[in-house]
Amino acid sequence: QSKAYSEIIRSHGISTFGELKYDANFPYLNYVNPDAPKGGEISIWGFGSFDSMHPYSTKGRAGRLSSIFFETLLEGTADEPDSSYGLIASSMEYPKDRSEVIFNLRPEATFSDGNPLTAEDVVFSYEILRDKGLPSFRAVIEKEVESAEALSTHRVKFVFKDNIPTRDLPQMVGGLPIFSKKYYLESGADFEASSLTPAIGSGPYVLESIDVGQQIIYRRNPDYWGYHLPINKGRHNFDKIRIEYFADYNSAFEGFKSGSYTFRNEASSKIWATAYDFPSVEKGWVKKDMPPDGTLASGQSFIFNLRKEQFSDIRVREAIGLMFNFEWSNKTLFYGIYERIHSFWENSYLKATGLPSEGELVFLNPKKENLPEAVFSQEAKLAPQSSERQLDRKNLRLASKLLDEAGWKVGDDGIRRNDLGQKLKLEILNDSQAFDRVINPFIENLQQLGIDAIHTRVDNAQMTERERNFDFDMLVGNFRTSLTSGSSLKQYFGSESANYSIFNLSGYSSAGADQLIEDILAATDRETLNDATRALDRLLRAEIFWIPQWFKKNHTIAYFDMYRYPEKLPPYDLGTLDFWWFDEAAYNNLKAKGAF
Amino acid sequence: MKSTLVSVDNLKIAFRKNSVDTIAVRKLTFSIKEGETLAIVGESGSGKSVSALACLGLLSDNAVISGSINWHCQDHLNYDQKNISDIRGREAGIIFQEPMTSLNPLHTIEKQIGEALRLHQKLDGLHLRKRVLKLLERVGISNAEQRLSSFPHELSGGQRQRVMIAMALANGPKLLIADEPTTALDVTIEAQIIDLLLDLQQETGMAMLFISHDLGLVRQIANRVIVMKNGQVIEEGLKQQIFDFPTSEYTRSLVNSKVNMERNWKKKSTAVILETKNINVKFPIRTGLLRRTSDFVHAVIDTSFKLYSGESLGIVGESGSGKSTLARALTKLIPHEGAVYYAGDKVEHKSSSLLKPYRQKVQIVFQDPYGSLSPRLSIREIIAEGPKAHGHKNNLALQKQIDKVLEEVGLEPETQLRYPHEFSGGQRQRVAIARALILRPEIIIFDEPTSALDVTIQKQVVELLLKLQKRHSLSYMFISHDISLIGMTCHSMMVMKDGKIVERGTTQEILKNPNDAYTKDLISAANRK
Amino acid sequence: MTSYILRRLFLIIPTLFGIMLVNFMLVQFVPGGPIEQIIAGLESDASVFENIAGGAGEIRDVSKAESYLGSKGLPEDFIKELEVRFGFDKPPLERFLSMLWSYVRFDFGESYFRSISVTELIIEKMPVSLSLGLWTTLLAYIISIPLGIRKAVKDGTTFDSWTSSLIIVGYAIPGFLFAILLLVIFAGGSYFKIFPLRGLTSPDFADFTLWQKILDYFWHISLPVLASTISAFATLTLLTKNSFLDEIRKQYVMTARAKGLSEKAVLYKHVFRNAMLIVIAGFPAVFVSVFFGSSLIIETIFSLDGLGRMGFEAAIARDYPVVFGTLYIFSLVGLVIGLISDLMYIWIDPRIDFEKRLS
Amino acid sequence: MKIEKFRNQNINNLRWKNFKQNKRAFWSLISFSFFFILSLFAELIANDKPLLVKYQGDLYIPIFSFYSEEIFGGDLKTEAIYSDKEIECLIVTGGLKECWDTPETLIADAKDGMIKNRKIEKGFVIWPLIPYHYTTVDTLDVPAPSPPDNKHLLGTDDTARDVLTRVIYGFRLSVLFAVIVSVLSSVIGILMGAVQGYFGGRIDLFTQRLIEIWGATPSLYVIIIVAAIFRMDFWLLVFLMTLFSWTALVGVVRAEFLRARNFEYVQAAKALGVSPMKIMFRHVLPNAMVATLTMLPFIVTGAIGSLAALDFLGFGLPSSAPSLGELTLQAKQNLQAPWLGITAFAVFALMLMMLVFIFEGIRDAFDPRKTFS
Ligand SMILES: Nc1ncnc2c1ncn2[C@@H]1O[C@H](COP(=O)(O)OP(=O)(O)OP(=O)(O)O)[C@@H](O)[C@H]1O
Ligand SMILES: Nc1ncnc2c1ncn2[C@@H]1O[C@H](COP(=O)(O)OP(=O)(O)OP(=O)(O)O)[C@@H](O)[C@H]1O
Ligand SMILES: [Mg+2]
Ligand SMILES: [Mg+2]
Repeated sequence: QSKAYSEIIRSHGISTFGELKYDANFPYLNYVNPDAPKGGEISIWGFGSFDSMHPYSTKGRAGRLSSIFFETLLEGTADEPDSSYGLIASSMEYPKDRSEVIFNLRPEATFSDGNPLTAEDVVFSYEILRDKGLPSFRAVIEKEVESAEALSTHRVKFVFKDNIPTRDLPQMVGGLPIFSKKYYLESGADFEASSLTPAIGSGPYVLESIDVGQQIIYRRNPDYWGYHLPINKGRHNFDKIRIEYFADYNSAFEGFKSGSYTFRNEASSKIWATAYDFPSVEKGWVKKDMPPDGTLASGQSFIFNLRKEQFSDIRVREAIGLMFNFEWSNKTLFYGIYERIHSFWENSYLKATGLPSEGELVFLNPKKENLPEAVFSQEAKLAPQSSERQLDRKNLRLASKLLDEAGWKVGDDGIRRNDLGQKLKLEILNDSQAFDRVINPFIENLQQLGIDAIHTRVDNAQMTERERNFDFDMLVGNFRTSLTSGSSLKQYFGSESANYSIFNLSGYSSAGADQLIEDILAATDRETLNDATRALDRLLRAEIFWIPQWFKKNHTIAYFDMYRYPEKLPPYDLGTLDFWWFDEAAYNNLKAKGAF
Repeated sequence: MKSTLVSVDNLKIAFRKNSVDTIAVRKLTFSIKEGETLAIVGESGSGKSVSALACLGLLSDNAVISGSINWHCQDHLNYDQKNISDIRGREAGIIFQEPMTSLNPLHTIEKQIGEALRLHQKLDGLHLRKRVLKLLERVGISNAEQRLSSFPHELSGGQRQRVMIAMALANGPKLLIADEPTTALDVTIEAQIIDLLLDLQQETGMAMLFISHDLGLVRQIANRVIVMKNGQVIEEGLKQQIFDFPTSEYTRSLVNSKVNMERNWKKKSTAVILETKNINVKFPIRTGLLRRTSDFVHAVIDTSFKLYSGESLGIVGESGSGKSTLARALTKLIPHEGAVYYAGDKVEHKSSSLLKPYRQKVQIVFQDPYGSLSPRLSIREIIAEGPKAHGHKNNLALQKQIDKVLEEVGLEPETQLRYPHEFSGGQRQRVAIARALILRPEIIIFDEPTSALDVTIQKQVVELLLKLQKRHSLSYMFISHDISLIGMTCHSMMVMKDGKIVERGTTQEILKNPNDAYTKDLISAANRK
Repeated sequence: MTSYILRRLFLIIPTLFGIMLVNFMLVQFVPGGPIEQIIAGLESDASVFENIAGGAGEIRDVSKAESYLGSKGLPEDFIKELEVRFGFDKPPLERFLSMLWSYVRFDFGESYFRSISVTELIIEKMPVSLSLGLWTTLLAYIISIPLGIRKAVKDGTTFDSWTSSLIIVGYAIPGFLFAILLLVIFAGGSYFKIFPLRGLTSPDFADFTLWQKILDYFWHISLPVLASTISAFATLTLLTKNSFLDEIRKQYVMTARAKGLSEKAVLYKHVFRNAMLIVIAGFPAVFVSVFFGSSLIIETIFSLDGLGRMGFEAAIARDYPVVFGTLYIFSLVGLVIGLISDLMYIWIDPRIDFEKRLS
Repeated sequence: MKIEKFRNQNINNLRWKNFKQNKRAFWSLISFSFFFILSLFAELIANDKPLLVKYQGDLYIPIFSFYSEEIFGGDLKTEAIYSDKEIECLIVTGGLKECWDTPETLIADAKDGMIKNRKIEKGFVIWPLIPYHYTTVDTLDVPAPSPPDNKHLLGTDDTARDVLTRVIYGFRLSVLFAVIVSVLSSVIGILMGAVQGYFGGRIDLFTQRLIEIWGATPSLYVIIIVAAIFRMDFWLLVFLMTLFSWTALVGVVRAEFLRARNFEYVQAAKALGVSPMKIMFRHVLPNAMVATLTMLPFIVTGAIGSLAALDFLGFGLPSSAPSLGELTLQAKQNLQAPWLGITAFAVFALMLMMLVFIFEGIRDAFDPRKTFS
């Protein structure tokens, strides 16, 4: 094949649009402490149990961090949205159109058994992931990668398929875990089977011990080949990472209280607000901390199924949305620790605000006839606000008006019906007990509004099945977006996917959105991308096919006061197991006081 | 000077139920010396058994006892548990009035007799077994070896009673309390048992508290006699005195009232109402953990006979000869071979509804009245059950019938709300009779119907039966060890031995010149009494 | 009798067939199958135990999904592939027959979700169930039966009243609350840290001496056993009491007393067997529960990996080989045990038989 | 006459007398019935709709009928939200428009039937004892679950609903459910066990096999299937639970019948020609009731427990339904709110205790040898 290489780019790293924060000679990452002492142990908890140490198979429940052994060619950073720098690869070469990429491997890279890591291993990893990997790997690799080839011992080339956007492909292949070919050939291990013996990897940690279902301990490998790399400076500081498994949240919390493990990322607002008053906290041994979290909110929301007749009218959707009282929920149910989500790109600079900016209008104007008027004339839609009262009268009035206008009239029994006499029905499908208390008040409000609303709890399998068949009115789901949006936008919002993608749960489709997505995919610089994304955000929000829920602006973590982290944390990662370090003196002090 | 074993002073026993006391015994005073036999006779329900039980502290919790009971001059009413159990079994053995319900249904004979020995004599293993065997032989149980592993329900009434006797005698007690010990025994075995008791008395100086309705027997063995009525002592004294010069009216009636009735029977008809052909009953003997059937007990062998309408048929025979079993087969309560014809029709037992008419026509009074009364039903419910089962609805009429039949058998209608266990042995027997009578069947099979009744009541009941027979031309089958009773009441009789009918004929003929050797023995033994 | 036993043994075959058939037909109608489970598992970390273990946050766990390439979509043929893997491409009848054929040979296949045979899986989970079952049962019987007998003897006294109240309270305490209470008070970080929080043994169990091992074992199981026993007393005690009440005043008891037996001997040697037909005849079944006893909640709270959690997970996750394998094994054992307990009846009470009765 | 007196007396009267003698059984029965009957009128005790409303001279009974807000001068056609201050103000003041702005002051002002010296048509609202329904989500000052205070005597649950209200409704629901399920399944179970044990032979052999097959059917799957087809409601759940719980008693009843059918008095009854059914239930059953009577209270509470377990897995009643099981679950999820657990436990313990004592009383009443001195 003759590919017109206009220019071959050689680089130590890569990002979607080419901008890199760190140059080739960076001494270490900005957010790490290069002098962080090594040593000590950090322990966290895992839920349930595990029965496998092989995370790349659909079989078995892999232990937490069991992918820790496997390094990748490239490594991302926590202070840039999408840059990757060479880890196993020292450098990479790619044409400007990114239709292929060559990685130059570091010759010193070795597996933990001492064998060198070569291009052969990279190709082997690619092949095994393609043939036997998790479906996700398989899908992507099969669809997007034409071939992989070892050019020499330390040089490997990936060629991508034609006619697909190549913007992020080099990073994608650079992100594949590298397995040892020798190990798999010699041990004959089945890649698709679950196994408690982890495969050989090249990373800084090796397995120390496992106690099935209860405990995993990873040990820092003193012979790790890559400590000297700038990208590794100040990282991988703990000698040991221990994971304690608990099958029950209460017992897990008790475990933390009694020091069975020492670092805890609190997921429950209730526990965060009410339970951190145990002796170790009072004595100051355990520190409660809320460092800011700069990652994108998850897009968690109640999602309308637009395929249902009764939700085709936006006024109905808006009225229903008015009935969910976030302010009350946050105060009464969540101890006030959440923030409302307004945007699909909440907690980021991609969130649209106010009236459309010049930059956005560039993308919006040409599609005027495909876009609702509100996108231009109104400020970016915000989630409705309620008063403290659970059922907000103002919103109730507003919603009533909207529904009346939409033709859903209240009958003599207080229930709304349309001209055909059909009741306005809404079933919220839910598979999590934790959401009962959120949904039930919502349902109450909906019923007060005259909607025949019910809440149905089902088990996971049934949930999945109904999701796949789009057999629901409304459920809780996530719109996952990213700072550098790619083709997944089509999965979520594209009209093509509306009738089969399980990600486009709402079944949203609009020509305008399709066009905006094309714009995003075609963007060649970040500014364009950002504007196009904001324009899309504005549009999607105006369509009201979701009732956005909430996110947490800060991490809620607690730990025994012997872990330290750099003053300024990077926005995109807390990095506890990555670049935090151990304060030996503090540990000894705690120990002397009897904290453990 | 022989020492006093037990003395009872001014004993009063009442049963408390829902805060109401029913007095069973008043002001009872007696004492028994070593080697002495004290007999208590009296009306059924007069408190004999209750007094005997009180001596050993065996009354139920709701009994209110006052007065004193002294063992070796120690007040035993205030005894603690340990001391009483020292007396029980070792010092004093007791034969309960109702042997059929008194054995533990889940333990083998060997275990039950052996237990007493094991407990008081610390015997074990082979010795124990030998002693048990010996005891069984002494009380006249044949095939003792084979019987060791039998359970109570596999024994006949008489056999059970003998096991009871063996148990009571096992430790050679100083005092034997015998409450109607021979009611289920045929005359020959009864004689054997009495001999045994007398022997023991001779050998060991055993004293006896002997409760019986059989005055002949009392006369034979008692030293002193107490006569009770209505919970009170009517008369007390040496045997001769009581029998020869009774002072009270009641004693006199007791001593003199031989059940002596004229046999002015209605002529028995020639219509056969019940006929059996080759009845055979086999019981499997099961052994081993898996209870495999290793052998059979052939309880009834090829039995054929006819019962005429209006006839009374007596069945006598050795204890364990299959009389009760035959009765059960006739009433279709156990599987059997051979056929039963009622009024010429074969009795089918495919289903309960098919059998129902037959059930109404043929009634049975069981040998063990206690066991045959539902413990959780009141007497009224028990008696009303039959009529109700056969479509009787009218409650008032039924109630009147119940009152009447109770009165007929000598029970006070007020007692009908009581449960079976609140009665005396004789009273229960009468309840069982009443239950059969109220149905007005064509045929009634009585299995030892009067064994627990005193002479006066016996007379009353028998007269009632005869009257009914006359009026309604009923047919009766009497299974009894009381040959004089059979002699008085039955047109004809059968003699059974080892499952077979060895002789059959009119009563007069057989009583006068018995043919079979066993019959001869039986009749001569009966005459001797 | 022998023929009865033979007949019963023979009937196990059609019964087992019936059980498998009914269940197989049933799962044809259960919404959501193993494939949905795999997909759900790929999408998020949510576990089937999430609801039971409680305390999950109000923010759905999407950590896995975020970093996950699969957010770009599942390949269509992946589901086909899974269907082939699980044998769903074949018609149900064929699947059923082949399942039966392998079960007849005691080949239960492998879990859908783990590379482990069903038999091994059961054996792996046995120690926990055995420990819980054994000690709980033992404790329950050792305490309940004498207590029940004593209560029968002292029927209506204050002793009877307060013990009744006590065991009823014990029964009424919701098991999981009690377990958590125990956990928080005796194993947690706020009060007394006397017992371990979870597991059957310490991580360094292998290095212990025998004594240490035994100690360690009991140290670990005391709380779970306590938590699961607390509710077991009530029924057994009251059953014993009431059964005894029925028997204790019967005539044969008087006979036994008349023999001079001590009150205790009367109760335990004579009344016991008569009164406890149901309890004793239940022993074989208890024996099964000792081995296969499982308590989902207790196992979850004390992070024990036993048959309870396995069974629940298999059922919810539609891990049919495990569901059917365990069903087959447990049913088989259950059927045999059923026969044994019937034989117990005869052994206890020789009057019992199973023949048809004339009506 | 004496006999007449006896005649009118019935053994069942005696049994009832006996039952009454057992003080704790008797009082248990009284209190249980009291609570249960009380809970049957839960709607009148705890409701978020007033018992009676007088508005502009007319009387309204909101607990029984639907009234839209417009009737009271509001602007919505949907049901009036009586707990809203604005609505209360409208009712009290006879529909003054100012209510939308300052309801509180107007209500206070209207006490004397005059507002700003202007006569109004004064109305009133009579609330039930507890002004919450079990679904009422309250607006609290503190996060839910909130501890007991004088507004919510037992606190609120994790959805800010009044616990006392939910206990009242939950008691009714759970007891009704449990009693219906237990009675149905005991009747079926006893019947099956009785027939098997009494007749033996082939009937026994085959029914036993059927029960074995049935018993091995995973109820969870059946429930999942049914739940996927129908919407779970009370009666469906009753049906499903009965379907799977009747086997519990069969074994013991069968065993007792196998034994008791050999008893002499059963034979005697047979000889009387009593029908098999009568024998089974008059003679055998009373003597084979130990296990049943002992187990019944536990079956009842067990049914409540199963309801909870189903709630646990999400196959039970909708989570807004007030079941005691749901309360226990919440207690586990909210260890920081002990009033939930304590309430649930107390209700359970009291209920079970009452049931056990009641059944003990029944047992005693039927025990001929039980005497009260
Ligand atoms: N548990 C009891 N409760 C109430 N009354 C009882 C009880 N046991 C016996 N009785 C009554 O006490 C009286 C005496 O009974 P007891 O058994 O001593 O009579 P008995 O003289 O042995 O008569 P029989 O010759 O019929 O055996 C009877 O009237 C009987 O009804
Ligand atoms: N269920 C049984 N199993 C085994 N053997 C039995 C069974 N029932 C009775 N027998 C035996 O059958 C024989 C006949 O018993 P049956 O009860 O008919 O005697 P009987 O003539 O009534 O004696 P008795 O005068 O002592 O009452 C006895 O030897 C007895 O041991
Ligand atoms: Mg007597
Ligand atoms: Mg007999």
